[in-house]
Amino acid sequence: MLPMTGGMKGWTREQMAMRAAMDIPDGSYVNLGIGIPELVAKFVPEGREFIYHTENGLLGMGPEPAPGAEDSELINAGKKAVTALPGASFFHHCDSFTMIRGGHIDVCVLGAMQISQYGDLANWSTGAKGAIPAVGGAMDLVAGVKTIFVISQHTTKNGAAKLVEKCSYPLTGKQVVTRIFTNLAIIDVTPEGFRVRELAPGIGFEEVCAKTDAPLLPLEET
Amino acid sequence: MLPMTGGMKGWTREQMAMRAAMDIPDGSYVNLGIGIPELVAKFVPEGREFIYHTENGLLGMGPEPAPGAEDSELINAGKKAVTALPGASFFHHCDSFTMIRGGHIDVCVLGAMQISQYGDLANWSTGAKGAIPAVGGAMDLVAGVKTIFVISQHTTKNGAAKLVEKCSYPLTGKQVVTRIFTNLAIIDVTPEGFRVRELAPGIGFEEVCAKTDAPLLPLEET
Amino acid sequence: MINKLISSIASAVKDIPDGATVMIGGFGEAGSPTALIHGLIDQGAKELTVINNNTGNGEVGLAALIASGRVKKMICSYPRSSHSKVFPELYRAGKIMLEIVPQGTLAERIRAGGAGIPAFYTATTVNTPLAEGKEIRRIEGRDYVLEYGLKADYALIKCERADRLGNLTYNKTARNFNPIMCTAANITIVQARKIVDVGGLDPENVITPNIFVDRVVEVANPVIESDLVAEGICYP
Amino acid sequence: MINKLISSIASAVKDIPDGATVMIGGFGEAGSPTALIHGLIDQGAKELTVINNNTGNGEVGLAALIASGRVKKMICSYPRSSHSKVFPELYRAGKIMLEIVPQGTLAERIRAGGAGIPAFYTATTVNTPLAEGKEIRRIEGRDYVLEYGLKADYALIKCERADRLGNLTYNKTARNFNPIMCTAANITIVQARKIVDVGGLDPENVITPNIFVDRVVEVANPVIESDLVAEGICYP
Repeated sequence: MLPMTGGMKGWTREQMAMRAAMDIPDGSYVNLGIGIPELVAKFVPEGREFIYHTENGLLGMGPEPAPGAEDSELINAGKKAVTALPGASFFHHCDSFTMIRGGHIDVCVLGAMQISQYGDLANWSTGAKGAIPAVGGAMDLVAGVKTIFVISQHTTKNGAAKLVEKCSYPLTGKQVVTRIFTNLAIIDVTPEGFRVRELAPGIGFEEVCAKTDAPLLPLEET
Repeated sequence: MLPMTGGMKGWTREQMAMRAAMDIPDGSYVNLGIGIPELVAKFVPEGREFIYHTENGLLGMGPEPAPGAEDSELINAGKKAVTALPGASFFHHCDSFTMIRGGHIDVCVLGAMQISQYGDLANWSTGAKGAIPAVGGAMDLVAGVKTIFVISQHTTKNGAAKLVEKCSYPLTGKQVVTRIFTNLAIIDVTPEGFRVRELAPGIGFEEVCAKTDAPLLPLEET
Repeated sequence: MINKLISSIASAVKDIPDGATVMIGGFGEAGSPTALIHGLIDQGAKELTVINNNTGNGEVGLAALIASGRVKKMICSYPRSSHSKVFPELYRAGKIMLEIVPQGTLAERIRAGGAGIPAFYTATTVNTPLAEGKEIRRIEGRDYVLEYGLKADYALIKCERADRLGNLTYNKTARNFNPIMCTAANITIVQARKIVDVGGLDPENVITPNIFVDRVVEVANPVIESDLVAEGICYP
Repeated sequence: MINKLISSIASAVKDIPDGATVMIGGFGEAGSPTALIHGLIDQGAKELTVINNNTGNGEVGLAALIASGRVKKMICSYPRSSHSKVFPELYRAGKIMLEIVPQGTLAERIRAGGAGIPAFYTATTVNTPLAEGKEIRRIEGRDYVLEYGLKADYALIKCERADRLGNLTYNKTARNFNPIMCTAANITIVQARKIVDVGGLDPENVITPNIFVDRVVEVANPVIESDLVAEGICYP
């Protein structure tokens, strides 16, 4: 299902996004976080239709406009120019967060700084002194959206684990993450902790374990 | 200022409404209760403009339509056919009560079953056994509107006082009424209690006292 | 392709089970989804809790549903009207329960239910019998009463125009409770006077975005309840 | 005749006093009332508390107001942006206070302020540092945090079209916080791209009914903040 290249090891950003898109049911209302999650929109599987919500007041968000067709008053939550598809609607911030907090969005795909084995998410602040906290809509999204997917590199640029027993950074939400798509594996958050659901090409279970600071359950034989 | 007829005693329903209209400042946002209060709209003083709100979702309500031009989907809170003036807007119930509860309506004119000397209002239920309580928007109006005027006959059909020391009927709101327009007098609710502001033609202070079950302060000499 | 259009009233309401909580839009007859209510009567679900501002007129629409004996409890602000005999009789006979909620609090509770707000404070009803037994809290020198969000299993909605995605617009004061009820029900079922193509509604003027809508049925010439009442019609 | 039109930016903002709490519409530059903000800078009020989702871009608009040293405190959800240097520098220097509020809670607090709801419960921030010191309440098995309504002395708003009564419409995602801020301020001041005759806005499509608006100024060709930032312009 995924395009394979000989000798490839792990997934690219695009492949992580594609793999996440495959796990979103047809007809879902979807909110995509800033960064890699935005790429999900490029990989909607054949025969499925998602409706995209952006928390700054647009349902039915379309792709970025052609160069030169940008409108500074038609943007997404990342403040990038977007388009509105036929059937779209504009609304104010309060109505927008009624959709989020009220449980009307089916799937939200977010980035992460840390995810704990219980599904706790930290993605807004390192908590470091002098850091300027900036939470945006992330806490509302994890509090209100039924299914929270995370797309993230498996480790930080410095090689530190992002999947941990307990988050050291301030939480965005507790027990909120459903599934994690990293460059190495797809991992479910289960009542028993992290469980590998799928390994990226060329990646072994031991390697994922080595790069994860929490117990990891192997693929379930089905 | 009021049209007088020789030998007239007291005010008619229309005159009570007219007198209330005279006390509403130019440019006010006004909500009119069902019954005599609805007549206020017919007596807007020359040179003033009021904007009428009806809690079922219309700002800029106009007079009743010509016979035959009624629209069952354009009604007021009393479920009577009305019109929408140029500059009107339609909105849902929650936005409508944002206007009311949020303190955006300047004046509300209501009917009353009882008003206490402290400005307590009872106008929704006799509290009698078997009575079907029906509150509608009255409690929201008295909780949220800055100035509450009451227009009412001074006594019930049976001659019982409506202006009382303490309401015996269940309250709509406590300390909410600003001014009362009856067929006999205009009476302010002051920190000292009821004070006559103006007597209707042919009506003496003693007569009003006799028909009021609470202390009544006389007209202040000015 | 996402398509929320349903071809018949009967199939739109067929899964409403006994014991369901049903929000019904409208303020009196304005915005009342009378065709859907009649469909619900035909369908037969009973032991319903119904949330509406009123209790219907004559013996059609909501009043007919109540008359059918299938409503266990009404949550409303104003259960009396000049053409409403059905509810008072059942209520006095002890055959239907009533929760009376001020109109603004009813609207706010419905919005809160749809917006993930479980509870809020309001000054409405403070110092009245309707606040009895409720938590009172003093905030910045004024007393407020705690009220809880309201949700429903189903909402029955009337709108003016809809597309197959479920975007809705309304007509004049028939808007009333309909848009907020769309947000507060698990399954929102809409009767639309006209179905338009996707793209046929200006995104600036959509009142209910499609995320809040599950099923749409076209009812091109809806009955006007007061006409039926004037003709003395009883449903069914 | 009710007429809320004001002929100049300067007279529209002239009475904003030192110490005022000012809500400023917009999400980033979209919907930012930049002309009114520049008018406020020219006017000179200081010790302001400003409520906006962000902290402005470059050194124009809200960022310029902050740079002028007249903002004592910011209430916002996201004070960082790729073109925002002004706020971080003042914040790290301890020269400006920050209250960080999640975006949805910020919106709900503003709506609550405008709707006479003094406080409400939300699941957002529960189990995070942003809930520390706040009341937590368990409702139907889930924890919620108590949040309070927000009001302001003034709101500065950008809209697309307005009439002399103060009815407003907006443009696309420039709507954002503007309509709710209109409801939550004592005095709401609007810059409109176009003034239309009374009756020129369809009553079905008015987004902000005139009751929430006090003053309207036409700004036919508003600046686009990102253009100014790209040109390296600093206001004033």
